Amino acid sequence: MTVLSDRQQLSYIASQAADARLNVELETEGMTLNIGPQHPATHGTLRIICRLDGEQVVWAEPSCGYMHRGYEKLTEVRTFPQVTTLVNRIDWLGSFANEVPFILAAEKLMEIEAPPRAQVIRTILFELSRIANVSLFLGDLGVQMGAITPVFLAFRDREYVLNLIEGATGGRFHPNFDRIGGLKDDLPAGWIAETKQVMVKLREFCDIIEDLLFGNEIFQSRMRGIGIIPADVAKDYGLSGANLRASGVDYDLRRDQDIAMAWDKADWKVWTHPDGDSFARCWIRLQETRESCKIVEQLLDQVPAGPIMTKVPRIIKVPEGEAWVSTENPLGEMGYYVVSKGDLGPFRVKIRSASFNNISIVPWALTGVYVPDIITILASLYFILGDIDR
Amino acid sequence: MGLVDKGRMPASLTKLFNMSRSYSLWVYQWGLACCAIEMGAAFGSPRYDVMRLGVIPLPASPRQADFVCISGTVTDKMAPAVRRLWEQMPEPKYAISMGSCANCGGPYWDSYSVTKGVDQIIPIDVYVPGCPPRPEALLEGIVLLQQRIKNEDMAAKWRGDEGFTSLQATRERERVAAAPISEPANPAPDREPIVVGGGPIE
Amino acid sequence: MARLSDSTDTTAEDALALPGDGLREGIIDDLRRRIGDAVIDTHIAPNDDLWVRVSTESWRDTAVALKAAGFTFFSFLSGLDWMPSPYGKGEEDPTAEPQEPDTEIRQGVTGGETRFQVFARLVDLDRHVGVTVKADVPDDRPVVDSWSSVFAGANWHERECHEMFGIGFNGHPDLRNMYLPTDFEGYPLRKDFPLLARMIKPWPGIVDVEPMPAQDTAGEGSASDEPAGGES
Amino acid sequence: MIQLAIEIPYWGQSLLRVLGGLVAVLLPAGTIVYLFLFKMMSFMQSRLGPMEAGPYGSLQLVAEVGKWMQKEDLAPEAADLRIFKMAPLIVLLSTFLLVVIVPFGPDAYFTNFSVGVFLGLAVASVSVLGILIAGWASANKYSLLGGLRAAGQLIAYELPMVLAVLGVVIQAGSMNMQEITVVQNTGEIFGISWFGNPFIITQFIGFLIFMIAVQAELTQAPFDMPIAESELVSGYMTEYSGFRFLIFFIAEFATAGVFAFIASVLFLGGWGIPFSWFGWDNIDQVPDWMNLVGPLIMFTKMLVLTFIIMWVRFSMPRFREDQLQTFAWKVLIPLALLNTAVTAIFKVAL
Repeated sequence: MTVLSDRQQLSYIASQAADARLNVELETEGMTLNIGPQHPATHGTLRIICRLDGEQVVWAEPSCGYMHRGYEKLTEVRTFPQVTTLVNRIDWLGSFANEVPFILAAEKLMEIEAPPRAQVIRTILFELSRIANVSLFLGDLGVQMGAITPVFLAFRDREYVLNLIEGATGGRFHPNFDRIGGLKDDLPAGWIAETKQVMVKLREFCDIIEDLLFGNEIFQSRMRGIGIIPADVAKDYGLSGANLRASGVDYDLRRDQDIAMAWDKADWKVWTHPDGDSFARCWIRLQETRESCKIVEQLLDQVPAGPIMTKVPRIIKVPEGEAWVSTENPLGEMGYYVVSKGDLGPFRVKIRSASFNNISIVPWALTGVYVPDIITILASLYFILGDIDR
Repeated sequence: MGLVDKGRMPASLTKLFNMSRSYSLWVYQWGLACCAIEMGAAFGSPRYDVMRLGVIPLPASPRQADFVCISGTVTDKMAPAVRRLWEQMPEPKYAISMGSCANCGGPYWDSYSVTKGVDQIIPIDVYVPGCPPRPEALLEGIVLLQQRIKNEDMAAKWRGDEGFTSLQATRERERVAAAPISEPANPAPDREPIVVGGGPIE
Repeated sequence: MARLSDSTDTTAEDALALPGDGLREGIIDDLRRRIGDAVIDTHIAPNDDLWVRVSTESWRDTAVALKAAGFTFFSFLSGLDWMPSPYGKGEEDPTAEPQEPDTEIRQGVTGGETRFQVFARLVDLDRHVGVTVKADVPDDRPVVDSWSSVFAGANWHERECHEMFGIGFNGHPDLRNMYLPTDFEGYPLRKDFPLLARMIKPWPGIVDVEPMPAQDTAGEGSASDEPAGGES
Repeated sequence: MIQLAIEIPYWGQSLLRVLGGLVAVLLPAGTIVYLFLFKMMSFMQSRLGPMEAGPYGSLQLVAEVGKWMQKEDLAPEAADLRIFKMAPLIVLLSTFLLVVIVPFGPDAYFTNFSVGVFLGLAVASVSVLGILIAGWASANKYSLLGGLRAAGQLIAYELPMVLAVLGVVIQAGSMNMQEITVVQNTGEIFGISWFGNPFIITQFIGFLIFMIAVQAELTQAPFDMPIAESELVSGYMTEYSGFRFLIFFIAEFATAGVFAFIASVLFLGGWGIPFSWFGWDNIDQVPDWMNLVGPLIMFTKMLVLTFIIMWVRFSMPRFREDQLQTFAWKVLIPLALLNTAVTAIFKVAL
């Protein structure tokens, strides 16, 4: 893992600025390219308007809103249980992970806590949805770079994880399994043994992707040294998750805050990378998938007996107050600022989604870059449209 | 094609054209929301491989596509883009509306920025209910679309007056037209969309 | 950019030494020293969270001060509308008797005078502590200073807050609409912005609530076991 | 052409040549599209590939052609219509011109130029014009980018191809494709002569450079910047629909087949049966039945080489534009020059 020296990073940033200015003297008339709402590279309906000079991007501006469904307005007219149904469609790949922070915020307001068994199962399902999310990212990375085959590997191994989630919760990837105070019901019999086998398969998948894709020289030459984001710029824009850890910031919400989940029961490692380039971001997500497999395997042996749900009144009225809970979602830090006035439904829910901040750095990151690198940087930042537009 | 317009194509040739159109459906890679992941699972995963049905997800531009699968929420800002992409597709084109967001606005029925159903924008052939529908449901939708294409009356389609009419409907209309006046003429069934699992189509 | 080395005060170092929520007291004292009486009200949830309400004029100085104090991670910035919605709460509790909609504006944790408030959250990644900063937005002229020169990430958040609440940010490079089409009139997240679909037809999922015949009404009220608007 | 009992009038011979040309181009294109694009790609990705149309999807090609004939042929309103419609024909034309020089048997050949290789390489660059015209005429920013990239790439990779072939021509001592075939099958290396001397052994570097250059000429996976699906939607083919797109689609795979023919002639011993040459010394001693066996041998060698091309296409990610150019100018061309020099030295010294 050759470490890009500081000199290289600074020279890259300087070259970015220089390239953009270089073309002014040649006064070549630029072309405005519209990577429109329908584009194979954007995972959905993100539109990027960029002004090109030849193949180089002089100015780029994403235009969002094509998937804006008005979540924060809808949460104000729904009761608490209904909001979880709505909320797990924000980041539609790791969707169990969306419900957990909202439910924890509601539980914090009601000063109740899920029983230990529910906490461990929540953490296991959280990590399973992370594996499902990031494994598709690893496959999709290949398609962005032009290799068609890795995405089929990713979908094949993702199906095992989806079978597990469906076995436990009934829904492939919109489970709606979380309740305020615990879980909907318990794990089916034999689920734990089956999960262990699937984790072995997922580790093999990570090894295959590592030498099929990450070991490929063309892939490395396309990813290394592209889209370098230094640590303080990342913090300024509020990048979170693997994008932040790839710039060398050792910050992971699963370890750095005490929250009613069971991450502290397993020992696992937070990976960081000093380079901050596209390769680092993808490499960290690959290592995090392996860590998630490790967490799930360890937690599976420690699922305590006991009830699955605490005593919660049938009609839930969350007492008045405000609470902020954020967890380390597959895309980054997702948090909910829930304001409640003691009614059936929340008064206001501010949804802090990870991709919104991750994509706000695109105008800074894309200046002075070649057209193919737009796709590389976007692929490595890894966003989901529902997360950006809410 | 002249022959097709005047509707005098021999039945066997129509059957051959319909069969070839139904077995080589090209669809271009375009997903909107969570249903796009289930569509991706249907198009791009070995378990629900859609290429074995003859649907080839290779092209990336609407110009080379035969049918489009609207998978996900169509918001008001996205509606003109959907309409434009529909018009860019060459003529014998079909559309599958996948997921309850595309069918009728789904869980966002009361949102201020979601179009309640994509059929307000483009004509839809098959509706696949579900949020998100399983990849098998999408495969069933595709099989129903293929059945529909096999029984389609190309002449009516090329004349472009009534949208989709099946061969049986045309023969029924011709039989009625040829029959003596005494028989009451029943109008050709207009376009009634198929809902997946909604019973066999003729 | 180089970290602003706050060489002036020494208490920041010993603030770290305080156990538990001493850390948050230390932060508040450090903030009071930097921006003086601009800090109007603070609220500490021990070992959990920290709210600070500052005056509207010193909204931008708070950002500069907190960034100097080590809160370099910009989490989010958004608005709050404290007026209860004139169209009801969407889901009334079927068991409670219907009250008349109260129109009294009651602010949240750290109080406030005006209907609108703008709030943001900053996190110090080294000490693993976050602070939520709030400021009132005057009702007559809803404009606040922009944070985009302090935190580059605030640019998009302020554009979204502008189009959703109508709060202006002076000093912001381009306050165009973030999500809504340019010709969208009205500010959706304001409580008096109606959801038309709900006006026309009530939510199809409302189950008409009548007690189960066998159920003794003495128990927990006459609610059917499936509460109206429960998990659908 | 084949000297049958009856004397074929001149127009008969040219008719046979035209039919032969069509078969030599469209048959490989059809088998490649079905066998490799549909079936092999699917089996590589552990799925089945088209199974509905006919047993095991064998009639998929019939369905494809049948459907593409019914498609509406759109042309963007701002496009330069005449050139827009002409572009795919130019690309297909260059494929037909290329197949003219390939010998399929001692007498089964279209033309027997004494400078066949030279003509082949000259004609190979005509397809660049077709692609550039397609990119420029379809008034679409993505196709413009695709067309320009294609122009830069194809020119950059023609040089290594020519130099790689130079090594073969020096060793064979002639540019006539028939003689190259005969020299490969009659020669021997260090005394072992039972399997002849196919140039893939002595010219292995040349073979590698040629195959890489062919991969780039076909704008395929590691070098598919012009049709980069994930960036330029589908490059210069974005605006094409209906039958015109089918011509582009066929031309793409037909060129792959024809380049595989040329590579098998230059490096794998052409129509000679791999391990048995029955001791013929020159072209006249070869019996007539070889005119029937030759095309079959050529077809199998073409399938082997196309398998390699497609295998690389379906599994490699894509170069970036400038990496592609530096790879051609700074790596392939010096290597090819070195290879030519070494071959010349061996030729003179031995």
